[in-house]
Amino acid sequence: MEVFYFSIALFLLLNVLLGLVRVLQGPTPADRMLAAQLFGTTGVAMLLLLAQGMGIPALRDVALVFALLGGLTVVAFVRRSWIVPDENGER
Amino acid sequence: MTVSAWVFDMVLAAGLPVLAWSVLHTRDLFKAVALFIAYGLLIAIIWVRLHAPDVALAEAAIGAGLTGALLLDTLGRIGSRDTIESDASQSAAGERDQDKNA
Amino acid sequence: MSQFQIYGLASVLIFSIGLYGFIVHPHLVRKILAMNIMSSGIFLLLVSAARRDMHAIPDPVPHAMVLTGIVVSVSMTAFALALTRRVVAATGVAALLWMDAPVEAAPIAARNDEHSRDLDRVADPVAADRDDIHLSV
Amino acid sequence: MWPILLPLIGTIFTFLFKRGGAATISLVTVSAITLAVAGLTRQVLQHGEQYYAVGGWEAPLGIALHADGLSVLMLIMTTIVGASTSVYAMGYVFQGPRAGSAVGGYFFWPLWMFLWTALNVIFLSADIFNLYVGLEILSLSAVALVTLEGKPAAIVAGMRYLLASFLGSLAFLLGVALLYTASGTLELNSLGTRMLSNPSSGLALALIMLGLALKTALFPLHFWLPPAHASAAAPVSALLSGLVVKATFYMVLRLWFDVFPAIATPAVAQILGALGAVGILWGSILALRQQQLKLLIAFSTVAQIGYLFLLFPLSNGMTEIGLDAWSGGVYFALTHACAKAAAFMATGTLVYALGSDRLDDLPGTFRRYPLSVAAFTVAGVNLMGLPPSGGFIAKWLLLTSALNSGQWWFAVVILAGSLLGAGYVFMVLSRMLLDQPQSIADSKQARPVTLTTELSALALAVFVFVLGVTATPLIALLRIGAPF
Amino acid sequence: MTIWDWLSTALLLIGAFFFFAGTLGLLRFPDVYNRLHALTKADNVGLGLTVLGLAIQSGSWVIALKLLLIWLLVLVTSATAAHLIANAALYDHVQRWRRS
Amino acid sequence: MKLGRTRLFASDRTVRSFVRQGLWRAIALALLWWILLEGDRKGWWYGLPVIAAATATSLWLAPEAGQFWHPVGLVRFISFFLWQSLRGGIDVALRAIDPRLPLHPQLIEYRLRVPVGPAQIVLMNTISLLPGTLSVALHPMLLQVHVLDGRMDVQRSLQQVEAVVAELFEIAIEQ
Repeated sequence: MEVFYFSIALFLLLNVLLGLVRVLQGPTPADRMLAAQLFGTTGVAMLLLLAQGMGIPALRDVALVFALLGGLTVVAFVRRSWIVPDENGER
Repeated sequence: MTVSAWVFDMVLAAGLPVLAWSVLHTRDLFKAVALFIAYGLLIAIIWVRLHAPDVALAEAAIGAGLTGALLLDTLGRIGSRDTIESDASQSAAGERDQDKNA
Repeated sequence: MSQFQIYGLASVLIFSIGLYGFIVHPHLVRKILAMNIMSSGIFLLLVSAARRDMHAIPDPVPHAMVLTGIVVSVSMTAFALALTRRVVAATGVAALLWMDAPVEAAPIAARNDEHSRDLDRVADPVAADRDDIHLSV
Repeated sequence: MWPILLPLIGTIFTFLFKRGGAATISLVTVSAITLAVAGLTRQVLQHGEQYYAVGGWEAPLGIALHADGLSVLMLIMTTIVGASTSVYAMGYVFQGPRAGSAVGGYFFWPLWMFLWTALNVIFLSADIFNLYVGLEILSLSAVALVTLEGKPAAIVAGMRYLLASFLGSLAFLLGVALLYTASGTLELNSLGTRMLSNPSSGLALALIMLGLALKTALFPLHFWLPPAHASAAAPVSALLSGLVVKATFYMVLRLWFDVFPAIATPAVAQILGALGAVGILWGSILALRQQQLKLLIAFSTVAQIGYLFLLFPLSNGMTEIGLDAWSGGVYFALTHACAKAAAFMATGTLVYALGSDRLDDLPGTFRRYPLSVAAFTVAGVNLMGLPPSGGFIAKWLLLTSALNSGQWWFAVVILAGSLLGAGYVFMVLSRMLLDQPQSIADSKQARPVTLTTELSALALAVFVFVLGVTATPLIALLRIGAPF
Repeated sequence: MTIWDWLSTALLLIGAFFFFAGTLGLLRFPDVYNRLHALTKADNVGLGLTVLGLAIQSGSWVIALKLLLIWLLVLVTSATAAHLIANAALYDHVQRWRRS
Repeated sequence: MKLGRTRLFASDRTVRSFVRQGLWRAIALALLWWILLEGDRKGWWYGLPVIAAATATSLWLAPEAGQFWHPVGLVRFISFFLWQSLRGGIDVALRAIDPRLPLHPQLIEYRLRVPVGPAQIVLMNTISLLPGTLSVALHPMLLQVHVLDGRMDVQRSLQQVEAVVAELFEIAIEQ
């Protein structure tokens, strides 16, 4: 079964690397952020597969952090980077 | 180590330098930061493969997450154009044009 | 190839890529990214060395070192980014361009930024006296 | 343990009370640290080298501390320079980014206490990774202190300093990683015994030396130092030139003699010595060409750092001659710390008073600010290496070991450096003592200064002469646990 | 292999297919708004199926619950993130693609 | 602080509801802790103080009693959501692998019937995961929705979703 888990994880990894093409192509900053989000979701799946494949339960906690992280990055991006608040703090 | 795990490692290890290179050599800084976040997550998966889940946890949370957020915040303030390079090339082009006119 | 060899090789590559990027790019944010990449290369070397013996339990010391290192490098990055903003506010450029050119203290960018406002407010003769540094090195 | 813990506690409290009482808290901390260092000194004098595992955790995961004569001497140096700088800073007017509200002054105290923590961590560490952590804290707080001044020049200089020291830290860390991979230990002593001469250790030596040389501003890696030291606030410049550079030099010394003797060949030592020699000449010549007072002193620091590195070729062979060179180098660091800090403090007072740090604006200062001029003069005597200053003893030890070991060219460099040093010191002094009509010092434009600043600088400068007298017991202390 | 193993294998395979479809959509769809559809929906289903397949194999209720919790977390964050990105894109006047 | 206390403990009834809130939250957090530690028994030693602290923090930050979801509504919502999001995934996956790329995107406006508040937020997020719809901007009573295929009857399915969400929050909406 481990071989199978690793194969699926490998497939997902290739998927992510493919998705990075979108970061390179853009064209808008939003498109680039999408890929980061893709990395979040797919990373969670990969980590869960590895947790079972490698027999390390702690990896599920890492997956949990990944899950939180995708959202956090997008929020940071939208609020702070893309649309910069002007003097009044309004968008 | 099974073959699929070995291939997984190879793909990770090959993808990382490529990603590092593109972080440092893409034109747009914003693109570089987005790639850098992806880079951090890839590193976190490598820590997992090297049986260091504690390091992976720290890397994902503060290495990729916090650093990424800080970088995005900074770019929001100072703009994401790599101004120095583009300004230099623009002024060089301008000079060339002037030469032509003269 | 064992994991140690695979990732050890990758770590050397990454460190070199980071060093090269650090040297060729003048933009400060890019330099900071390069630093992070370089340090991740070192961390990778340490953690993969801890995995040299694939069947033993990994050595915990490098893990502790890398954990500390990650915290250190994040705080360094945060500080460097904050300083970058102040450099931009003070000189209008996100790079250390004026090695020997005196800066006409005219903050071009980020007029509304609090730092540049503070610069305008400096009324003290010593502070206002721009000691432009000429380095003849 | 206490020398590290006390400044850390001081950091926290000065940060909490930065708007009131920070200076008082610092003074209390300084006294407490003085007591702790005195206690440790007594222990080392009576019982020799001390080892201590924090919280009872043994290496490798715990934090191991170690104190011998060298580290105790460094602690004493830090305490003396630190105490007088603290007194000086109480009377100094900080030019923060928000001029008038002295924000720079508020943050000076916690940052300075943090810097002190880092210094003591470095001096007491018995393991190489702790050294790395100390190094990072050191650069972080040092850069933050430089940028306190808030002027564009200070910010840009701070940024350059940050990048340089970050690069140095990375080289150092990579070296540490290589060492650990090769030997499986982080402890300095066991690293030294397990050191084998192979390419990996050689690379580690090169990387660590490169990183530390960058941080110590050894020629030609000194480019970041003059702008950073010259554009910082006066007490900060004193700390940077006096202590921070010495801490990284201490690390070079420690690692060279404790960890690397197996692979540190005479050839490498000669390279370090040659760079030091070029640094002496180059730094002195550039100091002579400066028109700005603080920049001149900063370039003088570059020159004086060169002397420190002469120790490596001169002490090679580890004989009695080598021991002289070793003690001479360390004593040079000690006296230079006091003299250079005093010089920066004295000139800082004058720069504040005149509102300018141009040499041409100095005339007449001797009449209005005699104490500061005296402090600079006394410190200058040490920089030249004239008796009876401590600098003379240090240079004498270096000079005799150069002649005794047959490396006369280093003796020539030492003498030439002294002459050039005399040149730039007199260049400043002659302007200060010039009696010129309509000088800034005599006009109403010149500001009054506090007695605290003038006296603390003078006291530290005079202390250099005390170091000249007390050389014998101090060098005896230094030899406790010496690598020879 | 038991029937559960077969089921788990099938779920993981289908889940991987959904991830692939999501990436394909990310690359092929013409504008940000459409790509957001592809990414959020397909990847969430993919993750859901993966979680289900792994939960079957985990052999413990608590672990199954934890996997479910992680999935829920991803659902909430990705829905919020998708909305935020779409909202910012609209505000920033990112052109919508129309079939001509 | 004083003001808050007087308001919180104005009457016996509020005290009782406050305590009940705290109990419910503590139970929920304990469950969460149990799941996170994967049933590890040793974790309770430091788990209990953590749970107590977390409960106190949550009561301090949000002292108002949260609304309980209607149980039948919750079951309906979950089953509806799971089924529809599976459909949504299949729909978009098929469009992504279809070589002709069958997209007919449109930006439509949908007049909301549920009131401003948590119900609208839940609705907004749910819509983003359902077949062919993505909420783009939320105005007080109007939702802008991006639709993958404008030829589908989106208005009707949106009304369906809204009905399910309304039932979850026990809100009566006119049909």
